[in-house]
Amino acid sequence: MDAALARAWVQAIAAAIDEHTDQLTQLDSAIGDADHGANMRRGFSACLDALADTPLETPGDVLVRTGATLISSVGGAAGPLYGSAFRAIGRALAGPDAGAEQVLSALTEGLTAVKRLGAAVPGDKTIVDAYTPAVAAFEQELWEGGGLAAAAAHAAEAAEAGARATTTMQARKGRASYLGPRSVGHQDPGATSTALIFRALAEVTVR
Amino acid sequence: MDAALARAWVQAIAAAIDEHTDQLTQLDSAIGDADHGANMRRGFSACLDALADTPLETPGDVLVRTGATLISSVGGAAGPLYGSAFRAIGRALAGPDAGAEQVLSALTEGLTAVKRLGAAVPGDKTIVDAYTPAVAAFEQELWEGGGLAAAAAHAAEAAEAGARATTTMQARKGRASYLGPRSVGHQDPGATSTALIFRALAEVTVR
Amino acid sequence: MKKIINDPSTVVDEALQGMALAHPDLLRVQRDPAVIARADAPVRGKVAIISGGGSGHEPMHGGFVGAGMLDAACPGAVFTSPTPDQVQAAVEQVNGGAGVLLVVKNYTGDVLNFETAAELVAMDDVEVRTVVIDDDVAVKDSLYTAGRRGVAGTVLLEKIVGAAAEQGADLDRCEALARKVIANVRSLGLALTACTVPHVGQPSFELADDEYELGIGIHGEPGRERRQMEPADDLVRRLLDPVLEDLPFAAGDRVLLFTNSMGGTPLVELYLAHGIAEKLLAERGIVVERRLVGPYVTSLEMQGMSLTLLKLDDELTELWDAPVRTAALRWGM
Amino acid sequence: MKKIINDPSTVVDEALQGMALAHPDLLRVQRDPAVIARADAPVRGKVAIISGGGSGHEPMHGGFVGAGMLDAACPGAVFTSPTPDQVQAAVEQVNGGAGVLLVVKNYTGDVLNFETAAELVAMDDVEVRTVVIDDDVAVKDSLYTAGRRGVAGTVLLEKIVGAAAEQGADLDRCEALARKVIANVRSLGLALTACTVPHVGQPSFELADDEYELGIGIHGEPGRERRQMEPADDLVRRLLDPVLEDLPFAAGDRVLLFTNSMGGTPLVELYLAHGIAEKLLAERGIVVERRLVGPYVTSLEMQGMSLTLLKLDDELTELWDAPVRTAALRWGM
Ligand SMILES: Nc1ncnc2c1ncn2[C@@H]1O[C@H](COP(=O)(O)OP(=O)(O)O)[C@@H](O)[C@H]1O
Ligand SMILES: Nc1ncnc2c1ncn2[C@@H]1O[C@H](COP(=O)(O)OP(=O)(O)O)[C@@H](O)[C@H]1O
Ligand SMILES: [Mg+2]
Ligand SMILES: [Mg+2]
Ligand SMILES: [Mg+2]
Ligand SMILES: [Mg+2]
Repeated sequence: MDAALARAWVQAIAAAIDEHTDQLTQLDSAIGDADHGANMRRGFSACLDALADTPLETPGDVLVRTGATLISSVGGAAGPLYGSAFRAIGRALAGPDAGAEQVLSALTEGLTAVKRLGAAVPGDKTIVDAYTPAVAAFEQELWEGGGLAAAAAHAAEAAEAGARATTTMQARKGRASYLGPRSVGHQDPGATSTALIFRALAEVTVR
Repeated sequence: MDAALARAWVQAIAAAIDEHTDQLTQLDSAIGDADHGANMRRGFSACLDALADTPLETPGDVLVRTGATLISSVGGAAGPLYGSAFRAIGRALAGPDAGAEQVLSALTEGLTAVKRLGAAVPGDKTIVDAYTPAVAAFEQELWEGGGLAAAAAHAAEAAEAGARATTTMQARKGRASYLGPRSVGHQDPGATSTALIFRALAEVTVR
Repeated sequence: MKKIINDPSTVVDEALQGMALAHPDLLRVQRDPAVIARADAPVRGKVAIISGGGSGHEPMHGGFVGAGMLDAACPGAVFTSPTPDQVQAAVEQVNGGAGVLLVVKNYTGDVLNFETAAELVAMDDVEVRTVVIDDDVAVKDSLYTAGRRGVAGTVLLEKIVGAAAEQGADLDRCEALARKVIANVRSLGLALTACTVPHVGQPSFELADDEYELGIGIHGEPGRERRQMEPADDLVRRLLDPVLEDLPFAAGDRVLLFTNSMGGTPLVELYLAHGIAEKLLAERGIVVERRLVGPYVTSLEMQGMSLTLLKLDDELTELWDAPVRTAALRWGM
Repeated sequence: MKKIINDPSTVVDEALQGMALAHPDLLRVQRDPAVIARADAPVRGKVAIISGGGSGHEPMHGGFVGAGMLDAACPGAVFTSPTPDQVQAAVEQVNGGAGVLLVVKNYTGDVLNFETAAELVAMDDVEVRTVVIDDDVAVKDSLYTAGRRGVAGTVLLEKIVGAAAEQGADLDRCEALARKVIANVRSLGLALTACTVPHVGQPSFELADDEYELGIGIHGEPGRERRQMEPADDLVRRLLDPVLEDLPFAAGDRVLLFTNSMGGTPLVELYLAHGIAEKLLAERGIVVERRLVGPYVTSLEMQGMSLTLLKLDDELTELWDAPVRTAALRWGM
């Protein structure tokens, strides 16, 4: 992954969020406060502006910048969580072009950042429930000899499955936890946006 | 008309208002502030209590008491208008038993009181539009030789026709006047309650 | 209808009890006939300022009872003017011997009931004057109608005249000041939703999802005109322009701008609208020197707003700034 | 959706402009990043009290900025916590050199953003402490959840700690006082109607005409339980009992009773409910020494209410009574 690919990834995320804003809003209406769509759209459109500003030389520069922009523009739970994740991913991609293994460890750093900040574990009905299987699938595909594109494709599928699987969970973190048992039966908005982020990665790596 | 008949009249009004509270409310919703039903019910139920209290010897006592109670319990435009009307009617019925002619002049005094206080003329879409034809019909029936019951029956019919005729009028007095042309097409609530009052008189005089 | 009530017929009485419990330092509440009086009434030697009207407009008028504003308020049933008995009882409670000014909003019912009360009170040798406020430009005045309505401008009148009375102004000056405010204040309101009177149980009118009513009063009555919903910039302009034209207000005028919520409109929208009004006034060279923003003259849960402009001079400005201590307006003490 | 707005994405910014224009004597508003600061900030030598949270709860927090309460408020997007940049900017504007206390309501987003800000600010050698309020008894606390929410009790905390800071209390005392309030305050709310977030355009949940939600938060989220509508006496009991049991509050306790409207509930209903709560407390021998009644912590136009009880002692009572001068709470000055 080079700076151009990292940039393409962020642009693809922004496009995907734009397309799915209403879906994220609806999901957050059901078990949260109906702002996840607007939050993510505000954040990634700010990222597009931030990336347009300056030439960024490494994928790390692009993604650290993305993370910092998310932190300063999103607010809510998603802002610091995704912001920290992208900053961690970016910090792990210092060179001009990262191989698939390095992308794996960067994504893992991102997950670690989310978990450290939010203290969620799998099953809590959060971002973590899409992010964890995505990283696992990514890793497995590399083990099985696949390249970046194949790994990203598997990660996207796993993230989507992970997001769907949150439907039957009872939330234990974030706003949905206030609903207790009433949170069951609705897909988690954050897990859903995580799946969009991995799907965007799969799309741009295949080009 | 003796004290018992006056009392029966007020009781009959109270019963009629009770039965038509919702209708008066609906009419006042359309062109006013939706309180005429509740105002009239509160007033006449207070009258029932006030009349139950003490023995009243003349029809005038009963009706002056009724008027004073309306003034102190109704509020709104209807309180002072009907209150003054009943006080004026009562003051004109000082003796123990009034004949039909005397009732006519008492009713006329009541109308004068309403007009003096409210400054409405026929066609303004108010109480006056039911009250005026009622008194005229009462008078005409007496001229034609009818007694109290017949006069009251004609007055009730004329009041009802007068109330219906307010539908096509544009209000120039009271709250409905704020609507300007939008007040056209709705029957006036005060004219409607006036019709109930005359219908109640017709009912009790026939017994 | 969903409301936090027990029974439509006891709403006002129960609310008065709650109000008395909420403000023991400010208010004394009498229940039958209903009167809200300032805790330290009667204030000897002070002109007593009394107002009243239907309930459902809270905080008006009970929330304006206290030092520097009203001596007493007479709350009628919801949207129904009070009875003369209430006004008489209020006078008895707060008359400090320097005369009484009755502040009446121009509605047939209010005027008739207060007039009747004034006659009764005068018989008791209390000097009583009545002023009738009619600031609503939605209603065209004419000899042949009930005239304009009294709406949100009433708060400004009560504050200013209340301050003067507190400072020792006599009945003549209080009355003159009230008339000066009435001559210089204009309002106009709009509704996005209707309100529901408790004993009616249904909204007082129906508005489609893309409609609003322009020129509404404060009793849930429909307005003069139903219009297609518009952006805030246009809504504010529709309120402001007729207000400006009416007095008229002109470039160089100093004004108090009062942006009032009808009850159900959130503050975030109200501040937004206020900002637009300030900018439009600035464009016209009208100088906003004082402002009031909030739900002060409401129609139950109605969503909507009104704009009120009062032309200021030094006298009015100083009285507006004077200390006031009531449940709803308080500063300087 | 009908709202007095121009565009959902500019609502907060436009409202801030209006707020700045409405209160030039009290507030100074910065737009990007958005900060509402008291007009005379920084106050040298005073601990700065800063709060913030999503918009849509007005007057909280911007309406509480001023002498004797908050030095600054950071308004996020509607129902979205502010970003660390806003908090950092607020600190820059109001830090008077005696340290900064961040008052945070317990939500994942608020906590994370304020924590991030606190780290950034500490790097600039500003002494900063954070307190997290979680007064909502609707949510059961546990190690494995996000914990209780911060709701209406926040106002009481901000008033009391703000008064101490104004009187010269140091950062330790301000923090200790905040923790004392947090330990002694409990709240519970209910909704009769949902609210509509501007950029969503639809009510955040649907309630039938005979239903209400018990245990709602302040972000339009559904509550813990949907119930059949009941008379006010029962509604108030459903709010009060869990609050009393939780601390618990017992006979002989002195309390501040805060009856809060969620925005769309008219004052007449709110006073009625307040009266019921006072009577229930009196029956239990709990002494209501102070009260606050009104729409202070709202959810846009939501109809509903919350009850908050704070156990008082002489220290808290005195600080509650101390002068305050903000857009929404004002007395003694
Ligand atoms: N502690 C946490 N760890 C990981 N993800 C979390 C946590 N808390 C919340 N989330 C995620 O954040 C999402 C909500 O984000 P958003 O709606 O933008 O913020 P907020 O909840 O503050 O309104 C949830 O759907 C959930 O996936
Ligand atoms: N000036 C007036 N003269 C005669 N009747 C009037 C006048 N003003 C109003 N009314 C009558 O009063 C009725 C309304 O009474 P009500 O609803 O009880 O009082 P309010 O208008 O104060 O709410 C109107 O329908 C009308 O018939
Ligand atoms: Mg959310
Ligand atoms: Mg009426
Ligand atoms: Mg009325
Ligand atoms: Mg949020």
